[in-house]
Amino acid sequence: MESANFPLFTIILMTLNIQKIRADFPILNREVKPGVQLVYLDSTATSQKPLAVIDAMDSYYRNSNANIHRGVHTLAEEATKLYEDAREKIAKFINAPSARQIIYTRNTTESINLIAYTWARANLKAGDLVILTEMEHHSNLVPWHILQAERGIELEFIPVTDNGLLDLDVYKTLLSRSPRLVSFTHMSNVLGTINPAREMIVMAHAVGAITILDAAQSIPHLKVDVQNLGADFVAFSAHKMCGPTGIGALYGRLELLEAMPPFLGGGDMIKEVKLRSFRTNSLPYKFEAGTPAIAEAIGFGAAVDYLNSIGMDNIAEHEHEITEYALERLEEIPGLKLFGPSADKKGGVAAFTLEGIHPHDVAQILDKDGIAVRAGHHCAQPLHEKFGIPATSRASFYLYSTKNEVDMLIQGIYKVKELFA
Amino acid sequence: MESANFPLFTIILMTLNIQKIRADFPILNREVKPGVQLVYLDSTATSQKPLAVIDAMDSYYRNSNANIHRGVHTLAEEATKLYEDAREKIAKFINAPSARQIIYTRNTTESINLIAYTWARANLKAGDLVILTEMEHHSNLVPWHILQAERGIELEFIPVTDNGLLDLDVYKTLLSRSPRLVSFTHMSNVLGTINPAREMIVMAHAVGAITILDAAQSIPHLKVDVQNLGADFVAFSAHKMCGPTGIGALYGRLELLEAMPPFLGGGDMIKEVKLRSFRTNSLPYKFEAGTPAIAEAIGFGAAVDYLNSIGMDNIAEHEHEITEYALERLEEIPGLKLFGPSADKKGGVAAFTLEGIHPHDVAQILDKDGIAVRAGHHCAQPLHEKFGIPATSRASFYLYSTKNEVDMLIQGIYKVKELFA
Amino acid sequence: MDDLYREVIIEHYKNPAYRGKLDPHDITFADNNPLCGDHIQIDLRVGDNNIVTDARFDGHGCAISQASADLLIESIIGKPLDEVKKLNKQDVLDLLGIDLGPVRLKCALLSLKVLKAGVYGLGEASDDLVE
Amino acid sequence: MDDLYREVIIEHYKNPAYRGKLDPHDITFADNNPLCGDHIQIDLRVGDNNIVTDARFDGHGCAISQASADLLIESIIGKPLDEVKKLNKQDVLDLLGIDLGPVRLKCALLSLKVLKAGVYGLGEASDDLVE
Ligand SMILES: Cc1ncc(COP(=O)(O)O)c(C=O)c1O
Ligand SMILES: Cc1ncc(COP(=O)(O)O)c(C=O)c1O
Repeated sequence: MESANFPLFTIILMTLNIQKIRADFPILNREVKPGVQLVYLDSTATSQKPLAVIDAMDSYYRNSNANIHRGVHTLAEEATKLYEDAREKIAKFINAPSARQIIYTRNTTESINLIAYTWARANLKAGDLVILTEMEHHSNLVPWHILQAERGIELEFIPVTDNGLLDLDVYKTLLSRSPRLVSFTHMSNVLGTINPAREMIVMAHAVGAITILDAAQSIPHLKVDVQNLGADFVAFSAHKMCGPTGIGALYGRLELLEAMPPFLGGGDMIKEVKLRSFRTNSLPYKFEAGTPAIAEAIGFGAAVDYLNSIGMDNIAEHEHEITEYALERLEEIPGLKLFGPSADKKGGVAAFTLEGIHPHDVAQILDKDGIAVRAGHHCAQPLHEKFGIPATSRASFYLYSTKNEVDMLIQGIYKVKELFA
Repeated sequence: MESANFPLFTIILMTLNIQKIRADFPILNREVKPGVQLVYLDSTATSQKPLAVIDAMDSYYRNSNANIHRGVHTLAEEATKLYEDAREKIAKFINAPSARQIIYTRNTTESINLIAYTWARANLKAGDLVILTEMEHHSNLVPWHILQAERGIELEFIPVTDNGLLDLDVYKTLLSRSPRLVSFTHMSNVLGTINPAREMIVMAHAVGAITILDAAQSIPHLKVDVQNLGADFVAFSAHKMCGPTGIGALYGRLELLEAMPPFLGGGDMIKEVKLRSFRTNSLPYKFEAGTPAIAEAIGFGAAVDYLNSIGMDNIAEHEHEITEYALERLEEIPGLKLFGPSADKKGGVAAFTLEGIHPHDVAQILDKDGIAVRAGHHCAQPLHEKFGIPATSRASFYLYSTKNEVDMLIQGIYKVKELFA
Repeated sequence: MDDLYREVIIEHYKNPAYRGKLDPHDITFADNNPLCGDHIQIDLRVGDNNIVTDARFDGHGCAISQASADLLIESIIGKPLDEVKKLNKQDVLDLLGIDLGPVRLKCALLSLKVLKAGVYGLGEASDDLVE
Repeated sequence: MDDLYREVIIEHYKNPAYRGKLDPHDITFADNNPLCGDHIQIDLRVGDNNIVTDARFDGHGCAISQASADLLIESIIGKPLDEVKKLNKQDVLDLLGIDLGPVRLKCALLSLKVLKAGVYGLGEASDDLVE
């Protein structure tokens, strides 16, 4: 059952670590109802949070809470330092050349919208082509729908093949039409597909297009090096990578960020305000208006520290092992249809349908055994439409997931089938 | 020294409560450096957080953390309920007719920008008049500067009189020019001035203008009833009212919110997404794109519970008493100039300059005794320019502030004067 | 095994009595649950005295949404429209005989929302209809 | 009482030796600290071999910003521009003889930022100049 790629030694080491890792996440001890332990298989929607992250925010509120940047008193200086140190950590984590290129946002969605409201509105005009893909999350579709309605930009989509990969031949053809922007997900939150981001970005740059990488699902699970990938913009959320809700980030190339008009207007994003005019502040503050999510930024930094302490390569390896096992077991179930490519081309996501049983019912019945999976269109309605289904059930894995949990999932699915038999 | 308005009985009761209240805020026990207790006089920048708020978020992450709305498993249902219950609490707190009229944002700044990007861009054209005031925070200036540059709207400003009040005669004259929008602060974060919001809104409505109330400073400190005030939009931040960073709210009249185009595009704000189009979700979700600040919303709700448990009228009374005392003592200091109206017309803010000593130096030297005041333009540069000064020092008070802390401030200011003598 | 999936619900889901379309019809309305893609269309025939003489639902979705549609249709045939207009959340929950969390509640109430939007002749179905 | 407010700083603040303007000048530059409104203008005269022959600062702000400007001007008179270009954060902190938190650091470094933007002939002063 074990993957041939991992020598026994590694497996043992990893297994030991996972028990230690699980102890870091208080919620994993929770009983969903008396006697029923939580089996959390919904990390793609949002990850659980280790104590280190919870405590960092707790400690901030108990010891250092103050508004930042403008204050000279001790608390304000502490808060400012904590807030900016977190930015440095995040920059390092994705190998950004400088922390000034990390803009704090609420989430991936706001990061992408920020680009749509600034760079895109400053640079795209009617008829300009934007390339997306059929596997995008709504957050990388709707901002462009809005801009299309407002500006008359053109949208084209890289198709998804039956086995859940992007059709790069069509991509090539689309590139010949001189797109201005190519925006795509690094990893699909439904299919799990890990797209060849570097290759796709190189191809886009070759025709002069700007690129946005939706890294909401990749940065939590893989080592992502923005300089190596070459992306112009990268969007991600803390809550999917052991961090708190309410904060995300946008990475951008310096020249682009510097040339962009501001987004939200208000305190902190200004250098000077007169009654009738203002001058924007330097990066990254230019894009951070008003009192930011201070505690959340600090929690974000703590999440990055935590992930680093485990090691992104170890996390990816562990998830790969779990995913391979899960796909193998799921495939054995009669009437179960899996979506997305094989384990070697995807992250820790298993979306499936069960013949004759609605995904909602699957999720609800699994919940009775404490098994948390998600059911629905996972904010990727066009992708589901493509496959001719309204919804899927989705189990997803993270550093704290175990094979035992996969076994419980499998057992639970058999129970569902029985109930509807 | 006590205010004649408060019978002795009340004062004793309140004094007792304050000690109990202070025990609710762990940070107030902090020593800024060994042996030097924190004297936090910077609540106008951000308030401290009671244990109830810190614990609500802590407990969310330890027990119920999940993404909301789309999940059917137990954690997702719990998280959704907690998130929506908080919205109900906030709606009740400001007497909004319905929780659907409370949009979660990051802060007051985003709330105002949301209106600027949606209602204003859908309704204002070149030459349309927007009335602001000279005492606005940058967050109620810069969004309109941006729109002015983009659209050619016209901006006019209600002047501030020497004693820190709005000149309502000029307001009347400006109203005769048929403004489309009047946007103003309920309470100045520098002068402390509480503007006659209800009267000003009635006057604006009489000429058909829409009104935005920047309630960032009023809702934390006074009982605000949005229906009684009649405002079309009301913007505020949790972090200034005992709640967490990273979350604020926008209240709007239902007809307006329903007619407005969406702001950020992505998950949750949609009813349906096709490859090339989308339909918006119903209120309030239409304006909440992507994974929201879930823990923060829950903390926001806990903050409202906490404030209710003390009673907004009690809080306002207490602050009034402290402010009256503080102004009296500050006025005695030679070379100290206070800004803003007398205590009966203002909230708990005392902004001042000391002759020959820069506000930064004042704040820094006070900090050595643990006294946290803010120095700068407090994001109200035009107001400072109006008074011909680059900056002020600002002490501000909240439910946990004491007269003893005022005494320490006064003592500290005398020390500053000595150092520069 | 599970009160949420009482036999009656599974039964109405697997063998609905009122699935289908009516042609001609006097009233028709359809809507989705945006959260999960459940879809319900309801066709009504209305006779003398505004009595619902026949009704059908069509669509797809989870057992809860489809069973509640079948039970709802069953309950309104022969009823005056005025009574149909008064149906609320609790009526549907009583038909189902279960309690539901907020997310699944939307599944259960989709058919009522569609029904009432149709009966009231609204352009769009609103959650207010099923409070 | 307080190392941040060493006597030398208070002294340079109250009685600056180099406050004023130079007319004519070879280089002039001005900027604000957006966080607090501190303002510094620096005028330079540059002679043979690119030596700073005279310099003045003007502006307003806190003791830290004004004292550091006075100390900085004092330190550059007679120096070649090439050396001025190499001045950094630590040089200013050494002049002041104190350690500073991030916010007050901006006050202390404003004059250096203005100086370097002027010497480099830049359109705008950037924080990178004083790293
Ligand atoms: C009157 C006023 N308006 C708006 C704001 C902006 O609030 P925030 O920074 O939370 O967006 C503030 C707070 O600084 C304020 O005092
Ligand atoms: C691929 C992808 N993109 C974008 C998002 C949106 O992230 P958020 O909801 O944090 O804005 C998600 C998460 O749901 C995602 O999986």
